[in-house]
Amino acid sequence: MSAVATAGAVPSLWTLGAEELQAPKIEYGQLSPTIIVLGAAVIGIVLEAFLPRKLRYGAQLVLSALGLTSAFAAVLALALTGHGSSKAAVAGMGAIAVDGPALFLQGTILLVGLVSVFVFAERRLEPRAHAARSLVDSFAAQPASVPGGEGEREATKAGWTTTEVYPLLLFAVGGMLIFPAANDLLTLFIALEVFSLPLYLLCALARRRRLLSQEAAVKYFLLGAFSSAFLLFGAALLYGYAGTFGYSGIARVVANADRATSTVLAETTGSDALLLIGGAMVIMGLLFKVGAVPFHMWTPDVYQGAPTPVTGFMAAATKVAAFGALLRLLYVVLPGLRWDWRPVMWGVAILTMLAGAVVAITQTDIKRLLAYSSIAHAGFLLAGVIATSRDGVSSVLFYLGAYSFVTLGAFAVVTLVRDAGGEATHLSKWAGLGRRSPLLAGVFAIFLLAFAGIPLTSGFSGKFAVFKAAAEGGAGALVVVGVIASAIAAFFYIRVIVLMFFSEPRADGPTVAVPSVWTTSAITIGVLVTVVLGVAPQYFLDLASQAGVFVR
Amino acid sequence: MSFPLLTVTAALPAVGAIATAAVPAAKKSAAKWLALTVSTATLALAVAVLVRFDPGGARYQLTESRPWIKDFGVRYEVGVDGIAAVLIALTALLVPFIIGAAWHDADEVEPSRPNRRWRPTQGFFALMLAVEAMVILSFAATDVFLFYILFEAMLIPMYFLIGGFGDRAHAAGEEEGAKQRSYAAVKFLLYNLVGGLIMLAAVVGLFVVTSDQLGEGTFSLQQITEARADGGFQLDTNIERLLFLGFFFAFAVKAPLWPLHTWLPNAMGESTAPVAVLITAVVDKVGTFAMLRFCLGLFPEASEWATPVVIALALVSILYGALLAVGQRDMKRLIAYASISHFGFIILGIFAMTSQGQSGATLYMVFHGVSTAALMLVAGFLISRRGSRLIADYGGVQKVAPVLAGTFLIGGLATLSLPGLAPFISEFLVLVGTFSRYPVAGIVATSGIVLAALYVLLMYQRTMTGPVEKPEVRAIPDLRVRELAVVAPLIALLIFFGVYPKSLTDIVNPAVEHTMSDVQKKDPKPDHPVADKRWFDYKPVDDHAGGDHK
Amino acid sequence: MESLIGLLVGFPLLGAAVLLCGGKRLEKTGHWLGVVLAGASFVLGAVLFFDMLGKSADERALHQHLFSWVPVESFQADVAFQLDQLAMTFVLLITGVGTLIHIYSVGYMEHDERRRRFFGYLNLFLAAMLLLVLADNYLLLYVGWEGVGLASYLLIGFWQHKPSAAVAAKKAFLVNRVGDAGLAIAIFLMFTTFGSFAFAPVLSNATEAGEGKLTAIGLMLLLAACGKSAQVPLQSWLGDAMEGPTPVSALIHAATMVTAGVYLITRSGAIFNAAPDAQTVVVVVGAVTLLYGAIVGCAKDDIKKALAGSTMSQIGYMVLAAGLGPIGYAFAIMHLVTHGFFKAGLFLGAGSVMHGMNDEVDMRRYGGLRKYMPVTFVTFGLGYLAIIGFPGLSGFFSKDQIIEAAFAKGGTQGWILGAVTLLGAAITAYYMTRVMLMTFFGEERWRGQANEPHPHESPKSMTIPMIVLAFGSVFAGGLFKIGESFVHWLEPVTQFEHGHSPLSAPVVTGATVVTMLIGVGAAWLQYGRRPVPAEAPRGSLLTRAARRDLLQDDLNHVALVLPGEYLTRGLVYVDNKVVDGAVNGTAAAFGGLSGRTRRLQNGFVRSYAVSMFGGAAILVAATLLMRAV
Amino acid sequence: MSPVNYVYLAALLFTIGAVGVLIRRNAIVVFMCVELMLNAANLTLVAFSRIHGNLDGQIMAFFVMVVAAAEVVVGLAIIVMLYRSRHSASVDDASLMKL
Repeated sequence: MSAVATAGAVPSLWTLGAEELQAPKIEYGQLSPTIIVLGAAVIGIVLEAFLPRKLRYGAQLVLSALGLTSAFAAVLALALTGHGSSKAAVAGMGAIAVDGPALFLQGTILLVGLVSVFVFAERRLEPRAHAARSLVDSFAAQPASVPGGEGEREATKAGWTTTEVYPLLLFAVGGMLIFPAANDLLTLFIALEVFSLPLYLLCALARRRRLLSQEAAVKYFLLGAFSSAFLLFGAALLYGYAGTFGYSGIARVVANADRATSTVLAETTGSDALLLIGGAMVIMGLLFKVGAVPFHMWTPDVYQGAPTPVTGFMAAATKVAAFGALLRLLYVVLPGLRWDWRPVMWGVAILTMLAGAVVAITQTDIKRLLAYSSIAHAGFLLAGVIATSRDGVSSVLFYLGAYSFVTLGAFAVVTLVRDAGGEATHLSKWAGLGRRSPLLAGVFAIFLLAFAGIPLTSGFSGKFAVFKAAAEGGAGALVVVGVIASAIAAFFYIRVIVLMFFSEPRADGPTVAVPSVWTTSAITIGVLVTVVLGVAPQYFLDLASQAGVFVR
Repeated sequence: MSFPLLTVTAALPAVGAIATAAVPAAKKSAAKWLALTVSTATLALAVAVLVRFDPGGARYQLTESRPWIKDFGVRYEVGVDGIAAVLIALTALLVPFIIGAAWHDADEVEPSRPNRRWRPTQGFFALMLAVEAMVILSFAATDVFLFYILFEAMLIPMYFLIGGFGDRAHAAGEEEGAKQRSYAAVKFLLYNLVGGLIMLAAVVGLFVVTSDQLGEGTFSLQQITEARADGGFQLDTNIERLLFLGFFFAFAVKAPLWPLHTWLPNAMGESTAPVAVLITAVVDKVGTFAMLRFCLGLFPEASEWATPVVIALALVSILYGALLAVGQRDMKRLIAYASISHFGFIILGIFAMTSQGQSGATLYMVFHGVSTAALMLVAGFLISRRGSRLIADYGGVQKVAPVLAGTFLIGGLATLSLPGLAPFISEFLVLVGTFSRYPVAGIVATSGIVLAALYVLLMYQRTMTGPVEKPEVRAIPDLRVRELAVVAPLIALLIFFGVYPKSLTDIVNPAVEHTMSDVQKKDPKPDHPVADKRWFDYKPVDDHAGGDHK
Repeated sequence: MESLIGLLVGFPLLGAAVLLCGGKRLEKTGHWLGVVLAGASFVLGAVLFFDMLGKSADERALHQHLFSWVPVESFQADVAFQLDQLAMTFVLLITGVGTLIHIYSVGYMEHDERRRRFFGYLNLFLAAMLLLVLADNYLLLYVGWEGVGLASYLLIGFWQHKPSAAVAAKKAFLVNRVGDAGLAIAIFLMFTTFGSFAFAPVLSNATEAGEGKLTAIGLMLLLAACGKSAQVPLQSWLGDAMEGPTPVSALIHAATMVTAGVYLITRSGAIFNAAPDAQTVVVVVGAVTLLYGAIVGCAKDDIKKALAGSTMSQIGYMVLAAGLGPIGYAFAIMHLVTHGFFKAGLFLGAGSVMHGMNDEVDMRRYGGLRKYMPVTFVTFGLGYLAIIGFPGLSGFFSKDQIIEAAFAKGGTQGWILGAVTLLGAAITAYYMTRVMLMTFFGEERWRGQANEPHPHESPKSMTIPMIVLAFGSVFAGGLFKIGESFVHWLEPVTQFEHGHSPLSAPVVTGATVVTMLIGVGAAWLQYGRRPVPAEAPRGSLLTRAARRDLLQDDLNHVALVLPGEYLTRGLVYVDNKVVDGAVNGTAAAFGGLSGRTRRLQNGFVRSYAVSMFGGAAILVAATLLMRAV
Repeated sequence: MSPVNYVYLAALLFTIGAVGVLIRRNAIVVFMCVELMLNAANLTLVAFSRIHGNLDGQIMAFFVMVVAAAEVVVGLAIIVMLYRSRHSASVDDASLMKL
């Protein structure tokens, strides 16, 4: 046994005296958004168990909307009472930070969740199940049934729907709320799993093209689990280095503050390998969620296979949460290592921007196209992350807000273009859409232009903010690469616009379903946010810049 | 704050665009009349701008300034100097004629029965007004960012105008035509977007350097110019050059300058003639205008550094455009290449850095707009009659449609800068301005006037003269009243400004002086200046003063 | 009086505007409007002339400043007129001959449905030509300069349905444009040298500038003159220009416009005087052209083209004279005026012949026409005698003095020039006699043709102008010669020096007459004594070359047109394949890269995991490496 | 034996797990390899907990176990679903979406 063991003071769960236990102090007020959402999710499960099938849809819908709205109200209340700035603090025994970035991102995630609920709730698109009168949504009648099998047919006939999606969504949102606020590695890992697991399930729930949906779920799950193993192992190594999971603690050790006081630390920190390897692995876990090259390969497959409302939610909210966590990790835990991770992140950012844009050129499926586009955007966001300045943080926050609504809106539009086989996602089917349905095509064109970063759309404001921050942070070369990637990306956004407006409609082309108020309002919100953030972004830039400071 | 005349001038067509788009499907002609009325009212406002502009007054007038995006250092700042005022007037002037000429252009894509959703006529004219609004505002913008936004945003309506309402007269059939059209539209957009994105990098860079040196990032032209005058703003040479290149690239694409020009023939060839006019006479002017205003105004030293290359490229453009125009078989592409040649002259004039060159370049922008409009619109009328753009499909039109041929000839003569017509003034000023600083360049450019005569007259000869051999040509009717009403005023303007350009030079000259002082350049002095240049200071030549009278 | 100068230009301009924009209503009467306005201009010119005569030589020049035209900093161009003796000479010539030809055209164009437009163009020409000679600065002159080019273009191509006419018109304009470019560059040079390009300041200060500058300016002006006056090497357009209606050939391509080059050189005398090298080039150009034109004139069977060759040759005389400096300017202008009369007369005569011969132009299908068109014969004959320099007629006086001045140039140059001018006189006599004999004498070769013409005399409206011009051809020279009145009239503007010829004046005159007689005799031997074959014989090498304008067009074709075509085609290719190709290639390259990269996305989870694992490894390695570095 | 050796062992396990994910076809086995990786992390945590002499690592290990259990639930559900519709648990068969 080593010297440590013989010291006799090895604390363990068994030797710990009961009198030393202190009751944990939980700041319920500051954690209320998360608690509300998770609570609503639990209630949702309960409802699922006890309510008759007919009532579930309505009840879940009300519950989710209510839960998300009140959580958003809580976030607002916290922000207005200064918890985002002057009263920013770490709550929950050091587990969760309640500060500007956290509140900003939580607010964004909650809004995204709310709008996603709207899209989830759409029941006018699928043809009615003929036996039953009930309307159905885009989710499988009975996910457990074999595709094309007897069970599926019966379930469809009966008009069943999977109302579990709402609690799942709430759980995912709950996890996402914690993720960017997580202030130690343990919480980070738990939050990651809490929002990932429901997403894996949601991916598998498509009503149409179930094989693809299941495949997406499998891929997402396996790769997600794989990456979270990396994250976890990285976390373990960081713990080994610093002896603590807390962000501020690790940061202090990295900054050389505590080493002198502990012989143990002196030993583990003797070599920085633990720190560097651990840090890299944790970052890798986050980059996976972000969809950065070379950890991006799940993105197109999962985006394509997942039910489109889920894709929209995932694309928007996951990105927000993951970038929040990445920002906090890099700005709070590893600022001392800036000179180590910056060059690496440079490479990742450049690769991500270029690869996303280049590969998207030849895509033929609209959902895959948007997936690659999201990869390119991850690259732009990384450029802002690399700025390592307050401006960098706030520009990323702003960009996330802008981007997530464009994405939501775009995927919501995708749900509406349908033919006999469900959504018509193959690009060739979108030919001439502008003739058949100029309004929808126009709206989609606005989203595409926002993706492309054309001025007067939110995409431009965001891109400008990020590039500005990057340039000020001395990453001028990244800006140039970003600009080139934007130019490449413009090519395929325009290709879609050309297809919609200047190609002759095909005889067997899709029809544009007339959506209910739910999807309509989701798209409307998307357009409004896109235009408002494009034309008059100042208020939101202010918000983001006030929210640009992490609590340590 | 006084009446925001400039904002209103730009906003009127924007509002008009929305209103036009909202006209119900069944009321096609109401949409047309609305668009025409709005554009005419805009012209009235633009004239008001010209009238209220005092050439002897401050550099920028009718200014408005309010904060917009504080975080980006962006203000909504507009104001006009002589150059901008004249160009705004040009824009406002041309659009009503373009609309008049395009009266039936959208009819062909109208659905067979009115459709609530698909209303191409409304869309067509709304897009035109939208372009007008953005162009006017971009001329008025004195904030780089505001300008940039409009510079980019105007691509979108332009793009739909090119791709959605192309020229139906296509040799290779409807399907191939549609393909070509969308290729042209995409090419237009991509070229300009790439230019714009590179400029975006430079815009970002400008913000960084201003925030570095002035404490707060700003895009205000006036603020930057003043700061530089005080010595509070000095750019590192390399950075200034990089930024200059970023800006210049975008403008060179838009202008377009060789070798970034290839989008223009496609775009002009595939769009209808009025839209082609909108591209070359109005939208492209934003590029050359921006060179004058932003490249020279923001980066004087880099501009000087780049001058040799820019002048060389401009010369190449002049000759190359002209030679290619000679080689074209398609009328509209020919005019497009001619425009490339003319843009070469404009850029040459700007970078010659002499008063004559820059005044000439400014006038050139205006006059080229009017002359190309005249030529292109008549060509469009002709094409719409015969359904072909190929020069070889015509011959002897003069015989069957003499007025059409006559107006075409006048447009052509203006294009080749015949003295007495407006473009001569501008071309001569550009050449003399260039020559006085760069004699060789001046001489090379002068050879362009011979080539201009060649391509114009060759086209005229092949289309208008000779015996009428083809039955389709025999059936060509002469200009209609509407068409004559569009062309005649343009021709009148060409003649008026050919005779009395002073009405414009008086407005432009002070602005050019300011630009010259921005770049800290003075006109070269003559070698043996004569005391005064006016005849009335001289006695008639004395018969014994001849000198070598032995 | 000054304020009336503008009206000289204004009348015909008004006529052009009204006639061209007026539409069908003017179809019946429009041509008379054209005639009246041309006449008005002439009357006004005459009034101004007599007013001018009443003043002393120093006070004759008049100025009218209309408005400031293009003011940009030091570049100050005005619309202002200067009417001095030189300009006045031209005004009278232009409006006088112009009015006559307007009248002639009334008859000549009677059956043309576009007569109104024809008169509009003629008026436009008058306006531009008057602007050219009245301008007080080079830029305004340039406007007139190109304006006459435009009018010439429109009139040569007047019968647009004939492709040859359209091509000829375009060619004329293009070749002229080359000259115009020279004028433009001359103006640039003046501006950079003097800061001005108005006549008075530039010319009175010309000597201050260096000789090199002045030589450059002079050469550029010469280039301009070559273009407008069809001098070698820019002479090729004039022959083709005969595609235009004959009155046009008479007015523009014989009497007035083509002499503008001589005007330009004379007007810019102060510059040339100080640039002897430029003068030498001018003289050489003149000498070469006078021989060239004469030789070409000998070989042409087309009556108008023969006359066109003659025009070139005669203008060659003028240019040569102008190149001699103050000893020649006045004679150049004098020959210009007399040439205006007789050459216009000859062309009108030719037109009259064609009018009676179903528009036939081939002289080999004429013959013996003197019986059928006596008035034409007489007036044409007088013009003929004048041009060959028959003693006592106009041409004799003016040409003889040029030959004298050429000898007076002195030295070897003088001898060579004198010999050339004498030779030219002989050839002139030869080809003009040839024309005369082939047209009015000999067999009636037109008989028995498929479409036999019925030769007849032309109507009054055509013959009267011919008669008037014949008077001019006979008497103008003598009138000018009396007391050297013409030379004294021009002296204040052009200066005058007496040349000192190595040969005495009577010797030169005698030589001139002798050479002239030799030429006439040679022609008579060839065309008078023997019948003229109706088909052209093959002829000697020189003849064949001369028929093709001494291969000028072939040379242009090989040296300019062909390379130009190849260049154009090549550039079109380059633009499509290289410039555009580079861009499309870039796009395609990205597409290819995209296609290749996306293959990495092969659908297998395990490959994705490999990519992640590899990525993680690289991330870790890179981070460690960063620390190590 | 120094607790550091446990860290080395954990690293070895982690690598074995990762390589297993890369080379095995059966989804269940792939999933088990992921679990192996998680357990390697657990071992690391515990070892470092020992080295540092605090409880954080051990607590974390408990959390990881719980999370792993949850992951198993979700994962198996998905894999079973896959198996039922394809009658194969090979991850290579699930490659409809590519490029």
